[in-house]
Amino acid sequence: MFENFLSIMIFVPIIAGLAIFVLPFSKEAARIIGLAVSVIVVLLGLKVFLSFSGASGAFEFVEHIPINESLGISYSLGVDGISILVLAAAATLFPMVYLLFQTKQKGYYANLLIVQGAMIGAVAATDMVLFYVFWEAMLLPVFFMIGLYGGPNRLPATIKITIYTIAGSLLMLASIVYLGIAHQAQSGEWSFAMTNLVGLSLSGATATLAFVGFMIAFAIKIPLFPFHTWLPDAYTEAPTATTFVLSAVMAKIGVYGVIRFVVPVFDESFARYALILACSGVIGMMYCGIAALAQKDFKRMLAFSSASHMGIIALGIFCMNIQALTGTLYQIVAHATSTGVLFLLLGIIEERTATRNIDDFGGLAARAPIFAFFFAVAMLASVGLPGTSGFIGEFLIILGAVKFNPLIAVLAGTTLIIGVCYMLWLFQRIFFEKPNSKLAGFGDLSAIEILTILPIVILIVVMGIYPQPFLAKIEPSAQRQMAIIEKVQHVAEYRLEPQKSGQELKTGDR
Amino acid sequence: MQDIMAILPLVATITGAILVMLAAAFESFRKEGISILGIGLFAFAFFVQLTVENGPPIAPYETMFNGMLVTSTFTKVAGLIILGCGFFSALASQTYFNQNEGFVLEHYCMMLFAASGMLLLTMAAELITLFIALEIMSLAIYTLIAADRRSVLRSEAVLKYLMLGAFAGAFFVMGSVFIYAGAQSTKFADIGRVIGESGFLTNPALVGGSLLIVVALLFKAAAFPFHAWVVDVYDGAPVPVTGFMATAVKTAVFAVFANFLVINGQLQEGWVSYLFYISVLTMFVGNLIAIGQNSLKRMLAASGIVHSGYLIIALVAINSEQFTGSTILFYLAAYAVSTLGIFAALSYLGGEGEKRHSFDDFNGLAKVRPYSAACIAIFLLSMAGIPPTAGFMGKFYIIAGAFKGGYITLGALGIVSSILSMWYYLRLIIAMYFREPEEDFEVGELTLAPLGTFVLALAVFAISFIPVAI
Amino acid sequence: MITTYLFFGFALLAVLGALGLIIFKHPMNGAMSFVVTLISLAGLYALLSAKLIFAIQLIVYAGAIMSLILFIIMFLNIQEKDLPLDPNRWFYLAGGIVVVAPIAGLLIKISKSLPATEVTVFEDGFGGVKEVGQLLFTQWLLPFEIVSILLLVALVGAVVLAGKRGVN
Amino acid sequence: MTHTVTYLGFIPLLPLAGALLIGLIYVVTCQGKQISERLYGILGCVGPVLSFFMAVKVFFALLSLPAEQRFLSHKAFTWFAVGDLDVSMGFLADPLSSLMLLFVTFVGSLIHIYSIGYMAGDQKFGKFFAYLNLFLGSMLILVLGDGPVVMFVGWEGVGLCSYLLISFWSEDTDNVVAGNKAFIVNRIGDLGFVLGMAFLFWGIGADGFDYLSLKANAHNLTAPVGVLVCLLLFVGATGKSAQIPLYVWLPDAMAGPTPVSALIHAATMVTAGVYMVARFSFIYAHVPAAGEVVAWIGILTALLAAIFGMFQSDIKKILAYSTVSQLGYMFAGVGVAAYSAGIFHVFTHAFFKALLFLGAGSVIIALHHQQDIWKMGGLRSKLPVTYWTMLIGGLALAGCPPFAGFISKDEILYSALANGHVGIWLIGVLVAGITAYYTFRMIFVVFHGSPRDQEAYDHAHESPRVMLIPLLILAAGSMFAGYANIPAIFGGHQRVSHWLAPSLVEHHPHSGVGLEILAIAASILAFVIGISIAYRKFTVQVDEPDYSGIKKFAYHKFYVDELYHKVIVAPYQFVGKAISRVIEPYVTDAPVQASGWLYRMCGLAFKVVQVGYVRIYAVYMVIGVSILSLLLSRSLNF
Amino acid sequence: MVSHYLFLSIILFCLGILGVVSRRNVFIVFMSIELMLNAANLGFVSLSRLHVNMDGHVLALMVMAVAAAEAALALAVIILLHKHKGNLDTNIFSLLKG
Repeated sequence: MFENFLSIMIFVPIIAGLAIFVLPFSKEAARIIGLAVSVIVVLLGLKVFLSFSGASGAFEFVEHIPINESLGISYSLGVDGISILVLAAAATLFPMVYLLFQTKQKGYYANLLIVQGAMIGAVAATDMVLFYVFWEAMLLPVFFMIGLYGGPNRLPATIKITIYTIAGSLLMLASIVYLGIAHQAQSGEWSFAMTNLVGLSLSGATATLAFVGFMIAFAIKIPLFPFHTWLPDAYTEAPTATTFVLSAVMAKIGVYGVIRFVVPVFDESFARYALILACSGVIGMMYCGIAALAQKDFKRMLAFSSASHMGIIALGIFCMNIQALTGTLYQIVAHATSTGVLFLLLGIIEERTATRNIDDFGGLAARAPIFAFFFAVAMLASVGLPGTSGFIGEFLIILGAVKFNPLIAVLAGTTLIIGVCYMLWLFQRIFFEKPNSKLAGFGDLSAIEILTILPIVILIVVMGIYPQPFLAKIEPSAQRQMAIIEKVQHVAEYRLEPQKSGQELKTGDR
Repeated sequence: MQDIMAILPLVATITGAILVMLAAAFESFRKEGISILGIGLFAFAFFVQLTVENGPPIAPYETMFNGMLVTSTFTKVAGLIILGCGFFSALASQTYFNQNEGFVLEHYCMMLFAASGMLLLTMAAELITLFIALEIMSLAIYTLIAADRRSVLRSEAVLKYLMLGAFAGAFFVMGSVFIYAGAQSTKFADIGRVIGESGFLTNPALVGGSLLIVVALLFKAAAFPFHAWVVDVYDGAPVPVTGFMATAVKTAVFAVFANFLVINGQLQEGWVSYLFYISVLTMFVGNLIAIGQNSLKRMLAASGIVHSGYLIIALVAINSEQFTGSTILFYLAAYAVSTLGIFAALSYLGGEGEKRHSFDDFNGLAKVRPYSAACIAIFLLSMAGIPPTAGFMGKFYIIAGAFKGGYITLGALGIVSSILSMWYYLRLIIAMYFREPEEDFEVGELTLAPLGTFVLALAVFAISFIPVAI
Repeated sequence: MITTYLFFGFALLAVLGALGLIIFKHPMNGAMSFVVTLISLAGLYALLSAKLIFAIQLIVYAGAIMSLILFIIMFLNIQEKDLPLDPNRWFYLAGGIVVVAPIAGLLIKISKSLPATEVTVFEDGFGGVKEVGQLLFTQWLLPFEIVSILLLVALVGAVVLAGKRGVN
Repeated sequence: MTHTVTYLGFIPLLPLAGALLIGLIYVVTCQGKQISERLYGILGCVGPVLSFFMAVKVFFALLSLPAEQRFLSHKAFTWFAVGDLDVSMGFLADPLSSLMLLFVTFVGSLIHIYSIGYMAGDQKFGKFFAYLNLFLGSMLILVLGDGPVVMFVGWEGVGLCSYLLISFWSEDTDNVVAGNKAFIVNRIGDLGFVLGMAFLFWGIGADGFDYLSLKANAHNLTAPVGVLVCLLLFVGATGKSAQIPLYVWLPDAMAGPTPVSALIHAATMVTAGVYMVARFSFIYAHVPAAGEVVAWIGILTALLAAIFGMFQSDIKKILAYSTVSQLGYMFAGVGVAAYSAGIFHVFTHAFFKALLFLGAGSVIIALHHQQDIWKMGGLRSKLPVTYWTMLIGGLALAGCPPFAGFISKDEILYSALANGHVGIWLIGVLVAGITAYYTFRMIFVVFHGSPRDQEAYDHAHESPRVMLIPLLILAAGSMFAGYANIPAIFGGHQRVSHWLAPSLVEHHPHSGVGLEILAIAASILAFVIGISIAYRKFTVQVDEPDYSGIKKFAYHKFYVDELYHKVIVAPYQFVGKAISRVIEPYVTDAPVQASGWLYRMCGLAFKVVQVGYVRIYAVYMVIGVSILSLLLSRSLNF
Repeated sequence: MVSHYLFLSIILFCLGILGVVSRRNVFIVFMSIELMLNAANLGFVSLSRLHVNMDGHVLALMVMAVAAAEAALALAVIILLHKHKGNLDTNIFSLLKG
């Protein structure tokens, strides 16, 4: 049998997408192709996920084809604990989109397929140039999806997200090139392979600038405060499936990028600026969370909510300890599932009622109990209730944050409160209170919709109750990253002192 | 034998040009025949160029021509790009003149002459040869621009180009005077030897002479502050000619520019700091001009200025010890493919009398002509440097080259500039895809240009896989 | 000694002619004044022992090219009223001088750095038709050849641009 | 030392499974044909009752062990383990949790049974039982969970269920808002809990994050971290157990159906905070300063809530404030390191408070959801069983000897006095008097006198048996539960205290008998004074008084809710609006917008520069050459 | 002195620039450019004298040839322009701008 699962997962969707573009398929045929391909990818993704051992923390499923040998650019793929969950999310979440939404044009499905392939590529790439190629390729389908199929104010939103993210990624390109040069200067040979670049010793102003280049690119994608301003518009105006893709997977790839590239390569700069970045994460969380409460448009509220959560997720990286990092990696998927389901459900509402104004709703719980139940589970996962997937990650992140900086941790902890404030209000306005007469025809989810969403809802619960199998795959790789960072922890001199003495005391006792 | 081989493409081109010229004189040859002949000759010349053996730099007919020509892999590839540009421009012309008036039978003859001038330009190793080659190219292009004598815009464009071009030519000649004063010769080899013996900055005549020559070359390359003509001339010229100018001329000029700078490392070093600022200003001014444009041709012209800026970055970062010029050529190829592609598309989408020219005219094109719109989008993305297109790899190599040469700031500014350029490239994509069509244009029957567009769109991806060493 | 006087004489004439070119309003006057410059330049070439160039300057330049220009000026029958008013001309001229000054300054500075050589007229074949011709057809064969192409291009171009042929 | 028993896990699992089953049935059937309430009722009660029997089994299993080995545990699976952190989904039954287990399952089961009658006819009958089961299951996880993180699962679970149940009748916005408030306020506490856990982990959690490991390592905790951990955990407790400043949600929680109130106030939820402090006694015992804070907050809450309770007119709100007040006692107890006394009060309180709520529910049902005591009166004759059972509950609450409440409350007050906290003791006695006053104010107004609303009175009838039987059982509990821990002075053996000893770290004060008599006498005196004032004022026919001055202030609960709204909620909303309407577009996004605008403006400027005159273009060129020449002649030295 | 010839050459060159910059008549501009070329020719010839090297003469010859070619085309363009507007003011040819 074939071995190169990753390549297949990348290129089957892309080729299928291009084929849909070029060949005269009907809308319905395109949807079926999309569904079939995404199911294939899910199966392959599951295969990869299940046969991934992760025990060594090294790359598995490695593929390597040199492209430009003199510059060390190659087509190399691989999966390790850092990427496995993101990969799984990118691989498995897509069939829902095809099942739930059917009223779009065929180009829509083509774009979805391409964006999936590109995202899987970005996650699986272990060569920086290749990563960059997929990273940019991710954006284009989104650009077209928002611009072609988005809401009434889609144009400004499209321009903003595109210019903003491309600006960021071009800065990253400069940094990538710099890394290649640095490798050439230090070892005499060009290389853009992650495994080689990790060994670079980077210091000085230019290295810091390169670090900033990377960070800005990822900060825009994640998005970190204050680079989040494209997000509310884009998420709101984008068609639901796109918003789903953006929030559930694409933003996570930003986080993944920081962990994969910034942390090990720019260890020193990273440790030096971790506090600032952590502050940015926390401020973003609070800022967006508070802003979410004031929204009238539920998609916009969810957009802010998503941004708010991304702040916390990103914080986990900057805390520089194993718990927080693992928490982040776990939360990537947890948030993907919860926020994904929320966006999908709200998308269904939007499709049925053609309104996004929260004030137009009320009493849906009575009309659509299953709908309300699914929504509630996702909402609870989103606010981090124990027993749902959202808790594990958030808890680990806050736990790690306490070690990093108690003040940050306290502020980060307010996500527990801020999250419920707007979520409960949203739930109240849509599902509780007096039924709105305008929604008289609103029925419950159809069987297909239930069967589509149910697996994710179950996953949310399973991941909350039995996360260890996932964590076991993540941890060895995360430990490797931490081993790199720990060497340079001395530059970050703002750790909690009492804890340190406590630890010392304890070791003294032994 | 090698001598013949080395200049065989040049001979082929010139012969072809004369052939077309003669053919045009016969009444029996009409437009279609001439077009096929022109296209075929370009293709022929291209293949001749392709089959020329490449190797270390050689001076063909050294005894006879006294070392005034040099061919190398660099000139070969530059020639390939030029002839490729000519071929696709010829394809575009064929279609363009199906629905636009102003065709003269000498069109292809002039294109071939221009191409031969360019080929000479890439090979020239002596200043006055270079000047003559430059003039052959320029005069042919002037003629191409203004061939439609009924259009005042064409005449205005040629006025601007001719006047300023001749003005710059005068600077070039004056520069040659001073080089002659400093080096007692105008041959690159001698100049290089003199610089090697007595240094560059210690020889004022050489410095002053190179200043004027660089100015003239910067003018042809449309660098700030010698860029002002570009927008108007490109705007006024017929679409295929604009495409030809934007690509082939640029290729030839940058090839000769690089050749001139690598005469000796000291010469290049002496100019680096100035070229540094010029490239930065060129990029940013180009962007600022482009952002304000409503006409697609003008925008593309302004973006051409920006791309010249990038190419000057590459010139700054040249390593004159081991000059291969691969970065420059790769970028030129990438740029040429996408620019030609757009102009080829424009030449059949423009409709009668170039009715479709402003951004608004392209509104909703994707709904009317999805494949053309997709191709144009690909070209624009390549120009913007979005992977996996050739434009991306070109930019990548240029930035890498700049960084490697230690010009971190320059590379970074190049990046900033390409961020700025996203704006207007996206604008066209947005117009094509996200806006509603206002007016439907009648477009002539499908001819060769769409085919060319399609091939170029594929080339955008294919080229990106050519490995280049920095 | 006489060469010095001749030089200054021709130089003065050349500069005056050039000034006339850029100052006279009517192109006809300008052209006539330019002819003066061209002829004085020919004189200077003679002083520099460039016999062939001297001849060609007179025959080709002052003769042929200028005749052509004059012919065209008269052919177009340019009237006083057709001329641009250009009230800003003096302003541009003044500004131009300011702008050009650094260029002139640099170039003059450079030419001062060149070795100083007295100009004496060579009696031998320097600059003669034979000598220059030998050089032209041996060492400078290539430029000579491609000039022919240039002229061909110019010829065809001129025909295309100004010819009477109907547009296809 | 610990024994592994797998059935421990089933205790919380049974109600949870019930919740899942009922929930599924409900969701599937609610749109179409509904299944009978009887089936729901049976399904709903099976889980809790079975859990109760297993709790009893656990109790006896523990009893059969020597005192210092009374730890049964079951580690179901590793929940999550990262680095040093190793959290198991484990359950621990020790004396403390088994005691909690017993009364939680017992009272919980009774409330379930009672609900069958109370909720009869409700549209969302099945859903209600699903929630109730979930609630109980969460509480059991909280109690049984081995380690703070597992406890937190239940901790948040009960918070969620309280939200779901308070906003159960969700058509009414007020109910939903009350539910939201409960959840949000609880979340504030939970933040403290989470942070406390985190600090605890970094302090001593590396060798195991379950109670026994933590207890073994507790001496390694440095003082500042210890104080921090204690206070943060207590923040969690104030949220869950409605202490100052987070008590505000509990009175509003009355919006839910009455059995829910009973469940929240008696068996589950609010007792969690006390349980948690007792659970962490091994830390609190090391940091008396933190205990002092806990005690003072507790007693002040007791006082404040008692004052509020004096002026309420909603029968459930009176009971709610009484709960807050009693919880204050419990915290005073655990705060002064009398953990067993605090837990014992939790135990007795469960009985009489459940009784009172269920009794109140019975009254409310009888009067068709009338909750205002000033619309009741004279119900003694119409609802005799309810009256007598509520009277017993009231006596227990008011601290009438020898009812359960007296014994447990006295234990706390005595401990406070004995440990030297005279101030706390004094306030405690005062609160005891006030408690007696408002309890009997309620009972007298509701059951004595003549009816104030004749029509409602006429339609009132005694509740069905399924509701009355739990009342009777609870009444018995309220009367006799105190005997489990009769202090030595009355010849008792303090069985509960001894039972709990292995789980707790406490030092029993050994002060003189005189002090103990003083404490008892003061309590009795306070009770007598309180009840007599109430008797004088409210056995006669009175209508709702028009409060003024300080009374009005108290009637409006010192305007604390309004204050919170003004100081926290409104500014929060304002900030939200400000961010989304002003800061986001004009500050955060401004640089982005401005740069775009500037770019386009510069573009327009360059349109002007491209004048189209060839001469000007030549001028540009010459200027360029000129500048280059200038620079060159500067840099060339010759 | 050869440098005097060079000075003259530079002066003529600069006068040519001035002509291009300050005049709007196409003829004058064109002749100014011719003036600049002539200035360069003077330079070549005088330097040829300086170096005693006849390359300069050849160069001057070539430049003259180019100038002639340019003149042919430029005059054709001038005729073309005159046909369009009947006027040779460069400023009236400013339809392409912005």
